[in-house]
Amino acid sequence: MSLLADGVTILCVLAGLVFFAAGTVGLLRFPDTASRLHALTKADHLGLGLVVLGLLPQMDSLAGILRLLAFWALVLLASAATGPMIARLLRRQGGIT
Amino acid sequence: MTEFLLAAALLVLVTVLGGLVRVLRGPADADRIMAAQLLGTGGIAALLLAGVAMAAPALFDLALILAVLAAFASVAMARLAPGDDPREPGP
Amino acid sequence: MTGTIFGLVGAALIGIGLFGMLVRRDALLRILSFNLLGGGVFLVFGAVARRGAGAGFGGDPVPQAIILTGIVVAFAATTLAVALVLRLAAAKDRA
Amino acid sequence: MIPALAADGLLAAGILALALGCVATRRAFASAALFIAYGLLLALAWARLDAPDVALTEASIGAGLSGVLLLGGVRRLEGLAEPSPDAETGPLLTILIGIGCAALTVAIGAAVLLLPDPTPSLAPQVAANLATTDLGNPVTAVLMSFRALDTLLESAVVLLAVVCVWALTPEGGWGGVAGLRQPVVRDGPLALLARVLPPLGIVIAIHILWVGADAPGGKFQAAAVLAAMWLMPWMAGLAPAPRIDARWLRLVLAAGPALFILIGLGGALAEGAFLAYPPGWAKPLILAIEIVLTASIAVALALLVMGPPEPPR
Repeated sequence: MSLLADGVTILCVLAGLVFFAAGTVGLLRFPDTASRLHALTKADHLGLGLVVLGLLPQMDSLAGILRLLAFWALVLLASAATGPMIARLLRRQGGIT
Repeated sequence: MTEFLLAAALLVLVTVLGGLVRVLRGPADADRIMAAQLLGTGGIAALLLAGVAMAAPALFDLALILAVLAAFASVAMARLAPGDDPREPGP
Repeated sequence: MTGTIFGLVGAALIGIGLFGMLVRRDALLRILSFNLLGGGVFLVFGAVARRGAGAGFGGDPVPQAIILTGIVVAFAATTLAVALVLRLAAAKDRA
Repeated sequence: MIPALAADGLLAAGILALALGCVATRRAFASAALFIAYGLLLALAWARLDAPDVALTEASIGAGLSGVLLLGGVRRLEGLAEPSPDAETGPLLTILIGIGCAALTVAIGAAVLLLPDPTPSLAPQVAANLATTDLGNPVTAVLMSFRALDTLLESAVVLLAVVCVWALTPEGGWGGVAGLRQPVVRDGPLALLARVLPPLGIVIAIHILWVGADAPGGKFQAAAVLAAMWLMPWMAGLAPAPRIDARWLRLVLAAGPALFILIGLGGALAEGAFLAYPPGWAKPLILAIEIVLTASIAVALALLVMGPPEPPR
């Protein structure tokens, strides 16, 4: 059981790391700001989501699980709200034509 | 397991710190806001990983504050950036 | 080791903050530099606190509490400075 | 050992790069954005220094509120006529100042390296006396019991700052609504977040305040989160700022320091020393002060970010 839980943790956290790395690479390498915004939102949602998912089996109480999920919800909410705001800012500043 | 989680926390830190280049160079204000946001998310992920690895609930609380304040700061950055008019409907 | 590293970072921040305060002419950037300087002072003090770890604590709690107080007071001073700058600019604007 | 060292080195490099960027960037908005990112990393550095209470304070006040204050200042300055900028510092002077600052850094760095290890510490005394306060968090014990006078004066300083900021009200604005009037945003992402985030944030603030007795956390951090949760709908125009001559506002602002002083005077009568807590009463009294002081400081912090009232145009 513990072995299975640890396996899930390792897999999910590794996948999360890949998304964080992808987000950074996208942020650094994509040519224009709009596509960088695209890359960033993926890293935010999926990177942290997978890390949270991976940590769930390590929790020994329901409260801990709910708390972890709350983090994800919070970041998801913030990222979902700021994404359009950044896009609008970009358009007004002339980044997207 | 502890070592794996700590190493993962370190790796998250490495990747999001790479994004610092974007905060420093821009060029657009939006780039800086995004990179700061990624730094916040990465910081939260690193704190969660380290918090579970070291069984330190204090790190969870720090991550919680970081999540709320990062959301607040990102919104403020997008709202207060020059040229933004909040009355205009979103895209 | 951690204490030494961040103590040195604090020393560097003091230098960077002072440089910004003296060289930049934009009033808001000077206030910001003052905050960098303050952060450096707190970090040096934090390094002292870390060296004072003992009795089961990760650091000496007395300097930590004083740093915490200092951050709040620095924020209060910053708000006053920003308000002064804005008032000054508004006065010039009207003149 | 090696990963810890690598994490410290990375954080140190990131903090220094962002600080240099803050000072070197041409545009004020970019500097303020860098400052927020810098505060984020500094909070992680405090966590590495085993100072979680300071980390929470830095994240909430240092990065969050200060950053937003500076952003707001930048934004408001843009709306005003450009004050004739002073000439930029000349290259020779810049180099001289740079050399001076570098020398200062080297001197302080040397002092850090020459610190005795371990330094003289009050940690044993705190540990020995922690039981008398019934608190589990040594930093809260220092703030509320061993050095309570400092904390009382600090809450007075915050109140004084509010008074000073209000004193900068332009002619004809006195008694008006604090800060600039924010345009109302009824829908869109800003309005959504301004409605959904505050309830969550208030729960988190209460949690941080409550655990503060025994774990890292406490009134300043909780107050900063509460202030941010008020500023959020304020920025969206959904929660108008209060009039600064409102009686309830002044009552809330003064309640925390006033209760602190009253309990301190009570200690002087009962125990013969100002701010001494009667045995067995330390924890309930400290909690009472913390709760009321949280409300006062939260309102004060929010008002400080909003700024003085503007006269009607």
